[in-house]
Amino acid sequence: MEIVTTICYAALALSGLLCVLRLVRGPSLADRVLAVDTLLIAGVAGVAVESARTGSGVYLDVLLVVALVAFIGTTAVARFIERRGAQ
Amino acid sequence: MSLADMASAFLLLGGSAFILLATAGIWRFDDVYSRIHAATKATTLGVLLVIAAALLRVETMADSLKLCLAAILQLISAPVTGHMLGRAAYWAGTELTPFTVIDQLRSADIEH
Amino acid sequence: PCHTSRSQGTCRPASVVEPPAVIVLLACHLAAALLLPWLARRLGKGVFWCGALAPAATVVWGAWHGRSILAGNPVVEVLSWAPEIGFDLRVLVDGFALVMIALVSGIGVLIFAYSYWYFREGPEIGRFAALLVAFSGAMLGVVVADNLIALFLFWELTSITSYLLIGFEDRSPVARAAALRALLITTAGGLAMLAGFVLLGEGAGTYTLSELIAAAPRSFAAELALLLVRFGAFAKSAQVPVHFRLPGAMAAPTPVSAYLHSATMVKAGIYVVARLAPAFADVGFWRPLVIGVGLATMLIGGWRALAQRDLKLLLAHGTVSQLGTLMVLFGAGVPAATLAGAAWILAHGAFKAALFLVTGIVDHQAGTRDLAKLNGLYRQLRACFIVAALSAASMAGLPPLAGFVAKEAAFGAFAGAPWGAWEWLLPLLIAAGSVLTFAYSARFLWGAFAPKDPRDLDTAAAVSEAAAPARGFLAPAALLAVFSVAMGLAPALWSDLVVAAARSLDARAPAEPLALWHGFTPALALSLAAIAGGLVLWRFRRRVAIFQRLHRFPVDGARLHDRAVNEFMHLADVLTGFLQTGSLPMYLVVILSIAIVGPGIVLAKLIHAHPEVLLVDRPMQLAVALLMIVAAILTTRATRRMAAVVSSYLVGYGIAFMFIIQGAPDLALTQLLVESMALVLFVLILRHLPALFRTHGAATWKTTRVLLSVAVGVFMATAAMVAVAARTHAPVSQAYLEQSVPEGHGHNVVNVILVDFRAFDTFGEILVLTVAVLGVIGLIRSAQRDRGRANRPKTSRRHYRPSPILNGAVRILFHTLLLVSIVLLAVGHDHPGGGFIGGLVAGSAFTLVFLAGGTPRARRAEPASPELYLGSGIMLAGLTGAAGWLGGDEFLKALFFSTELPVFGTVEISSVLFFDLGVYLVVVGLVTALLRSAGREETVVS
Amino acid sequence: MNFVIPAMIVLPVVAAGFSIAIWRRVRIQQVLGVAVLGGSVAGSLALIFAAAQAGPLVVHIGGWRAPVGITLVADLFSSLLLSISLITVLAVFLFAIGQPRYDKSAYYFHPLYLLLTAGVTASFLTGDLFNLYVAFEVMLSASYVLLTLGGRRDQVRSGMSYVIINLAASTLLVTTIALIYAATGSVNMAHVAVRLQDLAPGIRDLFGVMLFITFGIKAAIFPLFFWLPDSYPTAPVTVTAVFAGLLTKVGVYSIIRTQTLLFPGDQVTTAVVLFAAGATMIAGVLGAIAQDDMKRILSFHIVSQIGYMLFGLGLYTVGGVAAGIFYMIHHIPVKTTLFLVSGLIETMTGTAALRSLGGLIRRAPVSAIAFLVAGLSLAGTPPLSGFFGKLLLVQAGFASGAWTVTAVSLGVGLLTLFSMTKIWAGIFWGEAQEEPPFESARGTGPLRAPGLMNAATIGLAGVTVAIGILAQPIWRLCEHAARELLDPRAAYIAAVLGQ
Amino acid sequence: MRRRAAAFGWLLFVWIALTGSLSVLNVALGVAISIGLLLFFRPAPPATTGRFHPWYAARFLFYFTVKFLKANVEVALAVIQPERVRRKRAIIAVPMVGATETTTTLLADAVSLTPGTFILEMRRDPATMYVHILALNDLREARLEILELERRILLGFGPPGSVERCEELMTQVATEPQK
Amino acid sequence: MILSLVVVVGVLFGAGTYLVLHRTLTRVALGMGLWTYAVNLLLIVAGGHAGLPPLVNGGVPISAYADPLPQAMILTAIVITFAMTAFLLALAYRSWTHTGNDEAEDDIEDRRIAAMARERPAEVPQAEEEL
Ligand code: NA
Ligand code: NA
Repeated sequence: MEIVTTICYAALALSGLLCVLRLVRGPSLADRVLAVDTLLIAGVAGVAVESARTGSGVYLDVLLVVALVAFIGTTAVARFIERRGAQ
Repeated sequence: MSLADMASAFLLLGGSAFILLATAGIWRFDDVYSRIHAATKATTLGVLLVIAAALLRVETMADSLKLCLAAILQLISAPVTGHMLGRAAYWAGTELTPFTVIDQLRSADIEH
Repeated sequence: PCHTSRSQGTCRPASVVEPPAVIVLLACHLAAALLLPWLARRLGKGVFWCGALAPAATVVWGAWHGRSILAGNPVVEVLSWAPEIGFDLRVLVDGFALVMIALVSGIGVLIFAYSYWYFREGPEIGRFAALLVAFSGAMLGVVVADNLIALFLFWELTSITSYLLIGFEDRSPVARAAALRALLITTAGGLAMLAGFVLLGEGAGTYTLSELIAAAPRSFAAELALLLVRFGAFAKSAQVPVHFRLPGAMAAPTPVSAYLHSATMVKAGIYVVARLAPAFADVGFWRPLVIGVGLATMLIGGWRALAQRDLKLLLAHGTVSQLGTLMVLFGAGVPAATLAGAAWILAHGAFKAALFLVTGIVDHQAGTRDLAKLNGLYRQLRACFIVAALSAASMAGLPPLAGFVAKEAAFGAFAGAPWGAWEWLLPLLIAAGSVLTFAYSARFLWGAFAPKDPRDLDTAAAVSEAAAPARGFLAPAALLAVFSVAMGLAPALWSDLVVAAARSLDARAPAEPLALWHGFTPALALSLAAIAGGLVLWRFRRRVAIFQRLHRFPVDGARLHDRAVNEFMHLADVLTGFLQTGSLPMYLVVILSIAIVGPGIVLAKLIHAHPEVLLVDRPMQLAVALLMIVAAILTTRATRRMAAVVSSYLVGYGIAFMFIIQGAPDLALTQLLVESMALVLFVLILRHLPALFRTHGAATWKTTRVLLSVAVGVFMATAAMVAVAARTHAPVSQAYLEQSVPEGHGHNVVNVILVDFRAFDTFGEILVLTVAVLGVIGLIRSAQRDRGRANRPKTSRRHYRPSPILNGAVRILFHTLLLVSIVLLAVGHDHPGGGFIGGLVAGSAFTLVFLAGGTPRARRAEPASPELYLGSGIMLAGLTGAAGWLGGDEFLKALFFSTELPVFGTVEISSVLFFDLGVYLVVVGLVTALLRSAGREETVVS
Repeated sequence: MNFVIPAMIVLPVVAAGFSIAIWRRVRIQQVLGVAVLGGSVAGSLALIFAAAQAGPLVVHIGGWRAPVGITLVADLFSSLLLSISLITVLAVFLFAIGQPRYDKSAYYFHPLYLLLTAGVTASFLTGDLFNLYVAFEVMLSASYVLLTLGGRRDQVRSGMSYVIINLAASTLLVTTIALIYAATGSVNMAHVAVRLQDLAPGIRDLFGVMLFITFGIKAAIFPLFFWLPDSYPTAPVTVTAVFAGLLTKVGVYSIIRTQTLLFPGDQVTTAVVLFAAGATMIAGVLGAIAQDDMKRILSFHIVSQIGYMLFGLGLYTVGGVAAGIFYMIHHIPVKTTLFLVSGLIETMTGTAALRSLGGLIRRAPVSAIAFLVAGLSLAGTPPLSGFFGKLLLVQAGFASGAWTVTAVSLGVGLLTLFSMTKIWAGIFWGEAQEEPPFESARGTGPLRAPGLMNAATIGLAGVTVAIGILAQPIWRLCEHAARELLDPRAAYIAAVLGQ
Repeated sequence: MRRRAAAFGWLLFVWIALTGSLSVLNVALGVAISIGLLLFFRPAPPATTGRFHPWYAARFLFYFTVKFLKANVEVALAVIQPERVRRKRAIIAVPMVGATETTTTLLADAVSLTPGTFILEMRRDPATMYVHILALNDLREARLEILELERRILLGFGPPGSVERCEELMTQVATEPQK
Repeated sequence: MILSLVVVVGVLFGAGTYLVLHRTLTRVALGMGLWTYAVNLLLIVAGGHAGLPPLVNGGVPISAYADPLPQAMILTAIVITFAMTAFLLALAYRSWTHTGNDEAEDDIEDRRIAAMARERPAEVPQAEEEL
């Protein structure tokens, strides 16, 4: 199990790296937000992996909240983009 | 290692792989709309798989429910996120890739 | 050792008079000062008579106790004020004080009487009378105080009241400037004096003047102190080089000039020197300084008087000269000179006040006091002329008047002083001063009353007619002139007083009575020589005036003073302009530089302390750390507002994940939720602001910024390492982990800390939240309020189109999220969650509704007003805390109830839940308020 | 006292909560506010008597004994400052109630004011470093909001500087607390004081200097004061008045508290403090002389007088510290009175610019008297409170041989007087140099302000007279307080940790 | 009302599951809180509700799951070989029934989660959605595919008559001349 | 002591400082945010090594848990900073309604005095008569 989760973490870290690259590159605000959103989803996955690893439910609230927060954040910025134009 | 654990491990690997794939799409696709495709589908699947893996491992009812809620939330939010972002980008004038063959929204908007 | 009569008083503290009459008299002055402005509304000019009551009472008191005091039994009174600071209202009235009281209160009464005639009715009479009586009281205090601090108190009060009196005619810039000059100079001197007093007092261990004089301490500190005290005295008594302040003070109404600037206040410095000289004249360079300054003042004042056209200025310069003489006489510390000084000070008070009063009458009746315009008024103003002639003669030192008697005493005072040539040089120099005095006395009399040669006359504006003044108007001056005559003709009248005064200052003073005729002595010769010299000078008066006009002294003190003040103000401008740039980034650069340079110096010495260093203790830390670093740098490099926000948002998520890794689920939850609320808020605000950051500032500025940032970063990281390495004890949080379950009834230690162990922090924190929200609402409301008025900038107003998809999603999630938030609140004590997190989740639900449907939809979703949430949240938290008192325990003591209910079974409830509920309500109020105010213009078009 | 000490924080808070909930009902808020503040004043006076008799009073919040829980400590030092602060707060509140124009933007004024008071009270009473940070934040956040409540352009501009600089200072504060926790594992001040003794002296110095600078920003010492004169004058006058009296003094309080309790007798900081004291006095007074607006002049004087308070600490003798405390007690009501006078003048004429005013001695004698008393007290004229403050400092300074700073303090006194005369001559004497902006400033008839405003101002001016008259008993208390401060092991630490 | 009852049931379930206690007190509390929430907070005006057919709903769920997995494989392939989708991006207008909010949301979710499509915009009068397509092979087929998805949703969740309208639309699209 | 955390603390402080030293309130608010992250991380560092979440159950030794006190303090700091950020943003908005931007302008009165300092003081006029 440890090996599996380590591989998972590595994959998620790589995902994170790709997201960061997109964040740096842009070019539009929508791209950046998409990158952050995806990064957060990767985070959700990471927390889920941790829960699967330990079988503990301590971080499940976090899992729920990260997903919620990603949703709110992205929607909010989407509204901003819609109002203010491409950046 | 129990069967549940085996399944769990399998789901974990699959889920992570999909997420990696999705982010690769975000990096590789050529316009924001295409990237949204990658972000709203592959990641959702990936997360669902990982959550399923966790479901196999957690013990209490509350924990399972929390995982389910998270899955539902993800299922509901991912498409909405994609829609909201895509729509915003579109109305904000974010360029479509030149390989876009048809844009019926533009023509409808002009008619309007 | 109580060998002086003065210190006899202090050696018998039991002889305190009951009731403390002098202190009561002082209080009467104060009371009068407070009452007169109100009385003036009814009585008009009559208040001057009321004002006169206070000094009159003092005179009566003095007359009553005079015999006893003169017999060597001073009156001592003490009103304890702050003895541990060395400050008591300690009063000692001895012979010299009695002389001063005669001047202060005696002339004071006359001045009030004179003022009644001098002023026209007007709304400001009350203020003037009040100030005058306040001054009178302050001056009385100066001369009776036997405590250094009390003396300083009254001293400063005379400065302040004189400032207000000189500037009484406040519309005149000249008066204002003169008032300021007088104040600055006397206060500067006063502060020097205070420093001196403190040094003396601390050195001698007593602030009682008489004890100090008796002890006469000798030390470097004492010498320094005496120097400082003399500065104060010189400044007050208009000695060189600040003699210019006295003529300037003539801008005041004439009663003020007569009272403050001839009879009383300017003698305060003389008074202090007179008190100290007998004990300290041998110390250091006391005599050279005091005598040198006094002589210079005497000669310069007298010389300048000869060139004045304004009668008041003439008298003022004359006063300067006389003050110089007094300084010499009292400051020499020679017993006979002290006696002569006591005589001179009384004589001067009588003639100079009279002359001022006459000048005021002339001015009042003729409309000018320019001697080049007054022509032959002796006919119309005959009585005035007589009074002036007698007084001027006394001033000139003509027999048989008081001035002559005093001068005789002075000329003989230095005989036998063991100072070599000075023994005869000093009388000669004083005689030279008398030559000048004679000349300007003549000039005054001539200038005010004589018919003039056209060469001396400003023919165009000449005044040859004036109505005779009312009898009452002249009476005070006349009375003073009578004194001058009487004191000259019958020295025995005041001889006892003068002798007692001198002996109270210096027990060695001769008991020799004053006399008009001493026989043919060197003093008489000097007197005659002075008169002769004066006549010669008067003969050449035009040449003297022309000479003075052509050869002005290159330095004009007043001008120099004003320039110094201006230069100083310019310096203040320059320094302030340099320091106070008004630029926020500049301020921050300074503040942050100080904040790291200061501690940085200390830190540099500590770097050797190496803690055991690990790169990471969980591998994911590295990944998250890298993410955070990249995102942080992206934030700094962003050129667009929103891009910067999104990058920093990522840093926030990074730290949330770091919290997870570190084992802090509550923190991670809070961080995530707060971060998303902040993002929403940024979106709501930034939709108005320009997309791009404006770039400005030079490259050097950017370099500064980068360098300082690097320095701050390095400092903080280093400080962190050093501090962690310094840890010597286990943290107190061990106790939290141990007591959380048994004592705090909760498994989630962080939550137990928040709502129980350290609930008081949380209590403060919700206050901060509430306050900030009120601020947000207030600011945005204020913007809305002046939307109609101001031409506020326009932004692109693309309206939000609702999305049915988002709406649908929100409808599904909304209630569930609210329920989850309540669950988080309820289980927070044992699991991750609690009031904050619960409230934020509920807030997220409202935020979603808002994002889907704008403000109207959000309002619909959540009917109560934010203020209600916020207010009731605070109250609930506060009252739950107060419930701790109900249990007879401390504030915020958690209470647990556990009961058996029929259907429900065991019900356990803790007051901390209500506390947490208060927190929850505040957070909900926060979110709804932010959405309502910041999201206000989010209108929906469908 | 278990009740009184926390109640002085909690009651204003609960009243504020109620006021927020009924935010439109202004009259109720006013009555409630007066009642609560009056009660607090009474409570604080009771604290002085209790603390003078029994030594530092300690309340363990929630029943958790130090160092586990948060403790509130009322020793003589904090009780004295608390009393005078609350008296001032009450006077300003009455002044605010008396103001004629009721502005709708001030809906939240009363609760914010009460919360500000609660923050100040908590800052004086808390015995916990982190809780001190929280209390500061309550006080400061209320001050941010009160400063910008009107939303005027100059308020927003100055509000930005004020808020940002204070936030920077708060960040430094919490950073320092984090470092102290890292080194000692505690945040209870008494406990930290004990544990700091086990650390190397160097690291103590590090914390000492950091805390001094942090609180120095809040206290507006040289060269960290720039924000103050730019921001204070723009606020509504009641706000400026209460800021002027209180906020920086809380900074000074914290400097004195932390330096004496946590870093007793550290040479480094003492030298730094003395230097900062002198420089602060001079920089502040020079700034004041350069100004042309009453409120700005007064604001610079705040800075200058912070120097006096630090001077007392820098001497680090019982006499010096006690003199510093006395000076603080004097300064709070006096500075507030002066700002209230400027408020009266602004209320009556619409401006406080010297160029636009003149001759008010004839038109507004009450303001003139109040200004004269307070201004002279500020300049140190006997027998007003400021004189005793100055005298005590000079005595202590000479006793310690601190010649230079003592001389500076005397010279600055003269300059203070000079700048008071500038206001006096500019507003109460003479005629306006410039056409005043408002009609009311132009006439010649008497100007009237509402009675309550006048009464509050005169009442507070009376406090400076009273402090002068009661110099002896107040000095005794200050000396007692200073003795406790300089021997924390015997007093403060023993009371908190119960040894 | 039915909808409310369902919501209440769901909330009570969540409460009990999350608090993990079946005690009388806890259930009573859950009931009270759930009712309170539903009564006090109403985020949107009541919407029209459809009829729920469990059988068709289950069928839809299966259909959708398959499509969802396929979609992901396709996106995965596209990521690996972007050339596969390069020249085929499109935004197409698809007519829709949009019977209730629930069906619309479900449709949007479904469309967004299935092969290479997501909804860019949605309009009423006439109800149309604009769908971004990653790889458009045939316009008519693409439209029909989405309409088929809606039909299956309407079967499971739609009000009476909506399925028929959807089928009408499908014929209309199928017979419309290709551009 | 975890080096990676300390480095992040330093970087965040540095980046925060860089942003705070701007006139634009948006940047300043973000900089303040970075500072707070830095402080929070610093508190974590002050608390020592990572550990179990402090949800105590019997059976686990106390030393295994993460230090809860810094966590509670961080929570407070997070919330306070959020409140302040909200207020700063409102201030930015209000500034925009006045000036069209959210930049901190220089103080007018200070600039006036600095300008005055560049001029020479006015000459004192010669007194009329020798006053
Ligand atoms: Na402050
Ligand atoms: Na003026």
